Amino acid sequence: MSTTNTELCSKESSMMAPTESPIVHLASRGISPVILLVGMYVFFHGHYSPGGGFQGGVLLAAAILLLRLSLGTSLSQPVMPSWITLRLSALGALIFAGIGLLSILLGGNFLDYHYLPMPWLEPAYLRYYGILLVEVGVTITVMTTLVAIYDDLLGC
Amino acid sequence: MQTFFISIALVLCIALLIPFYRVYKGPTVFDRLLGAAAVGAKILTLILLFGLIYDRLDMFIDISLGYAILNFVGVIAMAKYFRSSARSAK
Amino acid sequence: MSLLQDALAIILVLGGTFFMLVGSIGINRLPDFFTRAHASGKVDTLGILMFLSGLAVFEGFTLTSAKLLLIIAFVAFTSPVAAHALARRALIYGMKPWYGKRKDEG
Amino acid sequence: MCKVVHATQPFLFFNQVSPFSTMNNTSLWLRHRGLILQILLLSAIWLILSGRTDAVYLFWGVVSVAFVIWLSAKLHSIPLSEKEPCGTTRIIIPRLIVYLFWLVWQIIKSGTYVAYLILHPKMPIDPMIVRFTSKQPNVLARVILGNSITLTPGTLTLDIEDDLFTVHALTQEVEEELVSGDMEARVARLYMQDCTSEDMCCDIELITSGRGR
Repeated sequence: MSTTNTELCSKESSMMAPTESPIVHLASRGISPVILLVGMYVFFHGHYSPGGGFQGGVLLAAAILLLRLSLGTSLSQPVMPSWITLRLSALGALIFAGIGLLSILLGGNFLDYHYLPMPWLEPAYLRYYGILLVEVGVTITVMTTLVAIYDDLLGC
Repeated sequence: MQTFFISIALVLCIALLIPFYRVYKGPTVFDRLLGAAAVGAKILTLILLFGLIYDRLDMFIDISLGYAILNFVGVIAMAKYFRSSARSAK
Repeated sequence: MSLLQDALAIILVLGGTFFMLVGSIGINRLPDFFTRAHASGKVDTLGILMFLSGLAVFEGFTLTSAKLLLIIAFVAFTSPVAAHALARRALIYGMKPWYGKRKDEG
Repeated sequence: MCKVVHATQPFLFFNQVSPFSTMNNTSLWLRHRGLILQILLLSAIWLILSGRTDAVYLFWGVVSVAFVIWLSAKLHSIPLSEKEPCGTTRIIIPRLIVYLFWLVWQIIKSGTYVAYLILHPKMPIDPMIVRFTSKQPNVLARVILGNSITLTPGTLTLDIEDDLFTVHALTQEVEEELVSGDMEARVARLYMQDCTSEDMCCDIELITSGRGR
């Protein structure tokens, strides 16, 4: 997969500088774990501060896009390969829709968390974990779709 | 203290409007980008100041942290993909 | 104690605002792109750092000021990188620096 | 900033019983110093960001740090540059802390200096481009030097190609201070034991007119 990616990234190599600067390269390597952690924080603290699934997903995607921008698409493949992005976004949408449809099957409305099959939890916690699962799906979808759009624009 | 912060916010708004002249006038693309980056850096402080005025600094800090991150990634992306018309400039 | 804290915070915030204003003036006043990059990369950075540390001093020893220190570290690390990325791009695409009036005539 | 350090120390075999138990600890510390520092730094950032000490949020913190470590561990297989593989980038930490304090002082000095230049009615600037070769031990030292040049008064790193630095300087005094090699020796001392500031900076070339390039 990596060979086809390096062959196909024609648009990027035509627009890029001949050699990328080591300052941007190393700085993005050092900064991107911090951005990933901030994204995870925004995702997990959606109840108490501005944030949630979409914003966390955008920050996670920003970290990966920073690596894509500074290392180039072919070098940053190990972090998130191009072939996995669309499949992961489909998986995220499946998680979101699956939870909604599961609560319909168990007798409630769409995304009615009280009907989820987790009887060992109290209703308040059931709601919390139901929202958390839905947010996981939203986050995965947003993150991988943004990376997939970037890859697609470059023609990789 | 409140009036002090509001007056500081007014001064910052003036400091934020000055680079817009460079964004409008700038002879090359990079001058415009530089003006835009300077505006972004000042908006970061203005967000925190508004948090202090509204007494919700703990909430506004998260917003400004995300803003700083997206500002940095945006500048790197613009620096990678914009071409300049430097030959025509002075 | 509180008076000293407030005074320090006011001095830092005023200094930060002054440097940001000077950075804005410099972006308009300096003659070419590379010198303007100096104004945006150094004076603005110093202004933001002073401003944020002033806010941290004003907050006192709390979690919010720790978060402000995190933003300070982030800005101090990323702003030279951003200035370098823009300036390198401009140099690669063949922008000619301004060398002063005297040398152009001679 | 934070990277896994590939140790160059001789490997201690575990089936040999070491007479000094502390020695085994030091070797573990040396071998995984980068990873341990990264985990500690990320945990501290999480605690600062979150500020909650409930069991649930601490658990989410562990999950997040583990996820970030797992994702950024894949970065270490990417080479640092084309010519050098992931080499030894063992920095001396106490010197790094002293260097950071010196850098804060330099930021303050550079901001006031450029602000003075801007506000001066005649604007006494005399811009030039300096190209010089600096013998730094590895890529990370070059990057630290480039960032420090950007933060010190009146200089801006334009490009780094291997050992060749291209720097934009605002005035003549700033250029002389840069070329004296003081800062290069400071950065190199983060890695090496001793070096003098004279032999750090060579092949200096000044471009002060439009016909140079």
